[in-house]
Amino acid sequence: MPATTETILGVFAYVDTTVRALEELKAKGYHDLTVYTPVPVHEIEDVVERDRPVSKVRLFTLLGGLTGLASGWILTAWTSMKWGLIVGGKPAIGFPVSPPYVVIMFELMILFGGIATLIGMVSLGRLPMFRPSPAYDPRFTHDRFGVAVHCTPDRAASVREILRHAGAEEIRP
Amino acid sequence: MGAAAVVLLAVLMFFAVSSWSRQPAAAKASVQPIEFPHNIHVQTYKIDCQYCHSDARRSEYAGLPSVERCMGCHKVTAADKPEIKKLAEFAAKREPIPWVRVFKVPEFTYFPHKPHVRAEVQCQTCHGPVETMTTVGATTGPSLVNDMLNLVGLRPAPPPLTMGWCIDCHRQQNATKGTHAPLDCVTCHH
Amino acid sequence: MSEHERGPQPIAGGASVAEPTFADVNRDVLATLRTPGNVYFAWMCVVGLILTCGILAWTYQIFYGMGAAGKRTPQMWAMYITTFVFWIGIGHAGTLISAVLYLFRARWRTSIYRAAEAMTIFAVLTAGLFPLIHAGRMWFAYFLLPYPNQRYLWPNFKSPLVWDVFAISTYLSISTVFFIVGLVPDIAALRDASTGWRRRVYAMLALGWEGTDRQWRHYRRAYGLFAALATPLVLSVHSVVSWDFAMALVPGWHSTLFAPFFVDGAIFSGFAMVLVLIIPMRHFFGLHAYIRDRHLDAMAKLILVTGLVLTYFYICELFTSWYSGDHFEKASLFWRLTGTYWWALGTMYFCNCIAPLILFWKWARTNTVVLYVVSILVLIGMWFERFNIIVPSLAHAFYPAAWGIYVPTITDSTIIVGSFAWFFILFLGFIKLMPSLSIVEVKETLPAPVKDPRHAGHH
Amino acid sequence: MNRRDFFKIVATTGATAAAGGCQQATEQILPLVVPNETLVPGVAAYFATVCRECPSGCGVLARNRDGRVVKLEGNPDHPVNRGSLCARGQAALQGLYHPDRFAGPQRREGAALKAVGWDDAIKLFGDKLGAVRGKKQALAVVSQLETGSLGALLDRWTQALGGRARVTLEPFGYEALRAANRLTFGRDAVPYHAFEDAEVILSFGADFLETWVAGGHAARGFARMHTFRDGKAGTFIHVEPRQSLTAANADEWVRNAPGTEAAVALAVLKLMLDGGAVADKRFGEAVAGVDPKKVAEESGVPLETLQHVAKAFAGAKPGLAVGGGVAVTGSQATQLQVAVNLLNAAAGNLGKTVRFGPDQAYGKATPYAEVAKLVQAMAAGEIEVLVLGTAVNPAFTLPGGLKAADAIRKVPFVVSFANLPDETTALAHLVLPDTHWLESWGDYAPQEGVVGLMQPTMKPIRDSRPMGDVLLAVGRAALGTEEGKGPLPWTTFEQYLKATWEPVVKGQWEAVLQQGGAWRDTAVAAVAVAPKLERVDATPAKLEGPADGLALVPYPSLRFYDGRSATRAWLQEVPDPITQVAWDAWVEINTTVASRLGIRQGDVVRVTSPHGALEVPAYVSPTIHPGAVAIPIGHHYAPYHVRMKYVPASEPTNPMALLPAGADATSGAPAFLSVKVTLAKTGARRPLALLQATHDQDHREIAQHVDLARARKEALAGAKKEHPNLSMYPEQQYKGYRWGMTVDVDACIGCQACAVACQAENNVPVVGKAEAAYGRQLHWLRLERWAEGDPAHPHNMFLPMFCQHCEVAPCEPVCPVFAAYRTEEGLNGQVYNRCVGTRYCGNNCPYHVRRFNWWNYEIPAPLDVQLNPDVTVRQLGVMEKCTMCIQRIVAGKDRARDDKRAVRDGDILTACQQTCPTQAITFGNLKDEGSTVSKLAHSPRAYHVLEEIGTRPGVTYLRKVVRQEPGPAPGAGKGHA
Repeated sequence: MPATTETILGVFAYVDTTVRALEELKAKGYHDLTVYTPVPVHEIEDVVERDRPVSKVRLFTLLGGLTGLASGWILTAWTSMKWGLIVGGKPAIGFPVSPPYVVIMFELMILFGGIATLIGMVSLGRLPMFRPSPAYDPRFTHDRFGVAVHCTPDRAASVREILRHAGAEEIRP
Repeated sequence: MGAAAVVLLAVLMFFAVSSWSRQPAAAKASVQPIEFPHNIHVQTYKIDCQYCHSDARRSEYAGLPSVERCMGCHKVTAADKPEIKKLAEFAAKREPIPWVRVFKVPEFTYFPHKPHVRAEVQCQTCHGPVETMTTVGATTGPSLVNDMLNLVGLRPAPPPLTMGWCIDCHRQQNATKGTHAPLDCVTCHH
Repeated sequence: MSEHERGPQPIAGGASVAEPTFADVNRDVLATLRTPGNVYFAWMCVVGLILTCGILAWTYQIFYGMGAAGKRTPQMWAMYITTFVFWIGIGHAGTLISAVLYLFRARWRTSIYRAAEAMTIFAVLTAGLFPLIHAGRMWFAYFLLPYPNQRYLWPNFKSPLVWDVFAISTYLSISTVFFIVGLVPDIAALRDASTGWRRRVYAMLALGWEGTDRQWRHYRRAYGLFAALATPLVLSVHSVVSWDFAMALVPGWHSTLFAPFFVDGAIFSGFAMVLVLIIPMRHFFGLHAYIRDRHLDAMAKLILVTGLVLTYFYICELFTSWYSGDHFEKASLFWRLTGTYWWALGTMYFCNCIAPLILFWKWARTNTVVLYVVSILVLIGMWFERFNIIVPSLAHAFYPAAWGIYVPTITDSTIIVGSFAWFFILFLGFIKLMPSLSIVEVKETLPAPVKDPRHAGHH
Repeated sequence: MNRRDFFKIVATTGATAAAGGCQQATEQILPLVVPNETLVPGVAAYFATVCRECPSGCGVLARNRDGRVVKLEGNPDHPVNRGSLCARGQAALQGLYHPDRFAGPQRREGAALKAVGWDDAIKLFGDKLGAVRGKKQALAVVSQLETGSLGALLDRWTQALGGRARVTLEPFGYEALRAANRLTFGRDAVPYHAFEDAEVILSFGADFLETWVAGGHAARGFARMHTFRDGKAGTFIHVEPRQSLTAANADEWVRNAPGTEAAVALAVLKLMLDGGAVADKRFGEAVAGVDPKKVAEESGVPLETLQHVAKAFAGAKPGLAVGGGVAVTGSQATQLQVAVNLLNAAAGNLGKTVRFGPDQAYGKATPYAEVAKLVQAMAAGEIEVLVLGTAVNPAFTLPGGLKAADAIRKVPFVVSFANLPDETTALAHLVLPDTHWLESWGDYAPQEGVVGLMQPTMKPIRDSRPMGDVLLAVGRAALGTEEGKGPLPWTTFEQYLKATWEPVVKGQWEAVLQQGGAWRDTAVAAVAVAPKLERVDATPAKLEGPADGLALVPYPSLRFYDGRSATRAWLQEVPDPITQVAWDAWVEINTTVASRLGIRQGDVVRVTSPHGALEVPAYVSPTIHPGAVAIPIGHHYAPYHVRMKYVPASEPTNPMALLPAGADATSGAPAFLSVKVTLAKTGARRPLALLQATHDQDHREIAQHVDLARARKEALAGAKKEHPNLSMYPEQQYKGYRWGMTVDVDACIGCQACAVACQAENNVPVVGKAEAAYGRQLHWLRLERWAEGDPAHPHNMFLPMFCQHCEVAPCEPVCPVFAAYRTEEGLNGQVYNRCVGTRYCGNNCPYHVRRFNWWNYEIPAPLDVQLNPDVTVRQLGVMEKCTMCIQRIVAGKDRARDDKRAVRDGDILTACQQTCPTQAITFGNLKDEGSTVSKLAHSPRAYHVLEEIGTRPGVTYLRKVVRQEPGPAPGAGKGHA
């Protein structure tokens, strides 16, 4: 990628025009795109997500869950050994685990898993963002779709052409 | 999540504070009716603790010397000193000296001196180096402060007379000396 | 606000209206956040007043002791735990709708799940108060939390009450996360639609959401995972709560039936509460375009089904305790049916088994008045179900010498009424500060503006 | 040592003990001015003295901690009670520390009593005495039964001042008994009844397990004779119209029509003669006119019953017949006692189970006739100065018909030595509070050959002085003599006492003081019936009042005696064992009568006799004879009970108010059974505080029984097989001791002593009527009566229920903070300061023995001084329960360690076990095979309450041994709540 890039934004009112724009851009070898949508739309996703790996969030979840499970086991077992008090005529701790402690382990698994997922989503999604990206337009949370193309200045013209042809309401800059 | 955390923290703090207000307060080193220098009695005159605190070996309380016992020596010894004059007054009026309590375990804790003396525990182990003190001061009893200090890994200043501290000693004694220092809750809490 | 003035105006009375467009969604949802009118503030005042009474009553109880509440030997537990379980039950619908129905791809959930989730969180916050209200020395309630202390003392993880602590705090946290994650894109929309301080606040909460493809990608994956986690959780929480009883020895409590029994009851009462909240909301905010009769119909069906399942459980309960041949169980059962509290049992059977049957008829399922009445009855019935489990069983347990009758006092009644006030004040606050309808998910269910008329000629 | 010091120590320690876990102010420690050898702060010292709560004169040991008495225990050396102590004795402490105690001398000014200095008071008293000295018979002295030095001094004093002969006022004089002994044996005495040696006891209304002849020894004797031991057990037959506690303990309770006891007794004798069991013809003359059939009709006792009773009694070697409880003392009282004497004589029990020689103190009480005379004299205005000793309350305890209160009002100057306000001090002009007996020197001879010595067990907590000292001072002032001269030379009563004891102790003062008195065996005097016997009149007692009325059966309360103990809150809150009613009086009405009159339990009923009326709530009972209603004697409240909101202010409800002045013609005994009353609903309701929901076990076998034959067979077979506990979990291992307890249901007579002892030992607060009625009483130990068979004629079993210290305890695992847990020594620990108050354990305890502190219970000063410093005073919001006196266990182990040995059997006694008159409770180490407790725990009669739940309790009960199986039990779920 050359040192200087500029971002050209096309604002669309309809899905089909957006999809058409994306198809053409990809065909012409423009892959550095950012698509803004008020809601996830299947047609658009199909085009964008094509040849992209699945989100890594699930790894976070898995690890979080396992951590929770382990810490639940350790907490219950370790604290029962502190005094080894007998209640209800049953030993302080059973092997591999006293049945009642399973509940604690389960709850902690869910808790840690959930929190880990949140962290995963936030970090992978580059959130929080403190200043809006240059191409952003408030209408994208409303009812408009946006396609931002990052390209070298010399190819800007052709990008504009593609967007216009696809049926963009507005093209900036 | 954040909301939950905040709520949880707020609730926790509320209990913590309200519970702390229910904790037995510890007596500060306060002004005694008579300025009694332990260091002189112990170091200069080599008087054994149990000579004055003679109940320690046979009772729950260590006990304080009777005015008569004080006067036993002080009829002559340092009889001219102002503090001793105070003592003499009490003796004359046949009134007890209203000493201010310094060491105090909470009401729900039963601490007998006798078995500890029997087990040859040094007074200083719990009361600190009294022999070096002029006025004895202590902070005792479990308190939120101690708990919090512990939370961040700091122990409260010894000897705190807190439960954990008692337990440490009992466990360590049993481990090393093979004694039978009780660890049953109800031994002290009944 | 959007300038788009097209699209039909919502018509009151729930008559069917044309599908709104994306723009309508924004407009109508944002409309719910307009500065409220006097009616709203009047409601706030009433609820606030009741809440104050509740707080005063609790203060009195803390100061003078549990004796202020009507508890006694043998009813060491009574209305507080009853209401605690009730609220936990209410707290089940939200996550169920947003998680389970999400996994089942039940699209009708979208327009109600936001309100339901809010309800869940507030219900759990309300329920969470009761263990404290109930504890004899609530200022020491933090003993139940596992925190390191110089005494080396830890909670007893064998005790169902400690399980509760973990289950409920986990449930609260996960539900809150779920709720907030769902809110982010909507808040972004609010941010872009509002100005001034509101904009600044929303901007902060929106975490700079822009709806880029990358954000959506991880967002949707994460959302699915949350749902996957929340589903077992939602089922576990009420099971754990039911074990407070099932783990005990008391005749009438000691039953393996309790976990599924409680979970079903929870969903039952949860949906009833959702209806109780949704129906007025749709009326006052004119959201008939989004909360359509088919939504009510779907929920009514769920209430009907869970109600029938509950009836089945009631029969099981009676049968097992009779068939067990255990003298204590049988005596307890017989007394619950014939003893002092027979009327409570009757109320429960009517409200939970008979009343919902009307929902077999379609007209009833779409008639808001009928639905509302049935929902209220269900809530009453479910409160009494918990009452019947706790109080009469204890009244007639193992030891005849200690049999006795519990009588409520002003104090505990006031506190319980106050808890409802607390719940409603939270909910009323919410609907004016946050979109009580999910902008994004509603849009998802709408047909996206697919065709561009101008380009029609090209194909 | 110096009084003031002790008082200060008392103050401080008391205060801190009561503070519970709450915020502490900086406190002071007050050392002694002069070291005291007998008292080490923090170590308990025991002082022997004599209990003066009733004329029994049991020996007690007062446990003194830091200068204050915190607990009373029976003196094991004392021949009367041998270590046991009844509920009233245990509650004596509440008299000592009573909040209403007079702070000092009081003088009447107008309506109210105003404080006055001792000197002025004594001067005033002296002047008045001086004024009446000349006049004959103008001075009267009334005291309780004082058989020791104080009595002698009083007589001497009265004589010196020219007063009337002293009157010892004991409301229950048992004069019919004395009169009968005069008639049959020519001996005016109350003999010693050796219950322990009898094979069969036949009682005609003698409530000897409650108050009869105030026999401190009776319960123990009865237990010795009646409790199943190595295959043997005596039989007890009781004849009474009402199911009293004694009747409830009888193997056969014969319900007769009120007033027909004499007839029944004579009929039994007649049948014995007819049966040829008795050869001596003289008895024939005595019962010549008796026709058993007629008696059977009159009394409603079937002839067959009379016959087999006669048979059983004749067969006994030896038997014992006793009769004439207060409740059946009417116009035929003397005939009854004569009949009883004849029965004993005929069965050859004289000298065996009926022993003259060791005569009981009651024989020395002033006859009722004398008392009546004095009252008349007062009414006539002949008495100018009336001196009333402590614990005498004529305005309350004398029959209403006598109008004693009005008579006292006529006396110009009334001096009372009572230290508590009562109905009589309300009429006194001068109150000179006597020291409580726990603060006093003195002595008391409960029977011939036994003299208990009393010593001050602590310094007086109020500005009171010993009656003796005051009388000596006043006497001298009045006589104008000075110390060392004249008839009253002694400075103090203590001096006088020591002087009189010198010849007895011969220098061994300390030893005698420690032993608690001096006793020797008294030879049994031979007695014989007169050669010629009068024919005994068998007509039933004459009852005054409407023909359709119901016979009033007023009976002395087990808890309050004649009313002198009613001011003790402990006794008010511990329920009457039969009715389980706490905090109120009641009128017991038969079910049929009640339904006829439309009276429900708790309805306030107006009971009207020819001599007065009272309003009391109704207690509907299936057991009492339809022709009778019963009201317990002596119920009234102390002012502070009302002040503390324990009870609403209510009218006194003492049935004495309904009785006539008249007496039994032959003996002159006050006629208690002498009126018929009418009942009328007032419309008001005053629900009773019933502490037991139902007496019906609902087939749950909480209290179990086994019939004698089977018990014998099993006893011969030896210890029962222990089937191993099936469990997924390893058995708990006990490194050191394993504490356990056994309770013999066969021995327990339901006297409530254990319940009160527990309350005293463990700082159990009193909650008051409303709270107790609502199931919020805090008793760690409750005594239950379980009834089986025909409700009108049930088999009763008494069962003390307290924490069972389960090995698989339901309360433990549910506690979120380990406040309830299993100790290393097999106890079920409860850590108050850890408790959060979730009350889960309380729900999950199948026995419902866990108590919750619903409020912060205020203990009015100076009652807080009594609090046991070794036991935490629980704060609001915590659970509590029986700890098996853990503080005593700790102390016991400490003592054992001092002499470097393990704890031996009997080293540790729990409070309940220590006080039990029948030794029904045994505590010890279950791991030690030799210990009594483990032997009992393996006895064939052993069982666990609610065993099928699988809690595996550490407390084992022993089945009651019944003579025959009870009939069908009433249906399930009946009669509760």
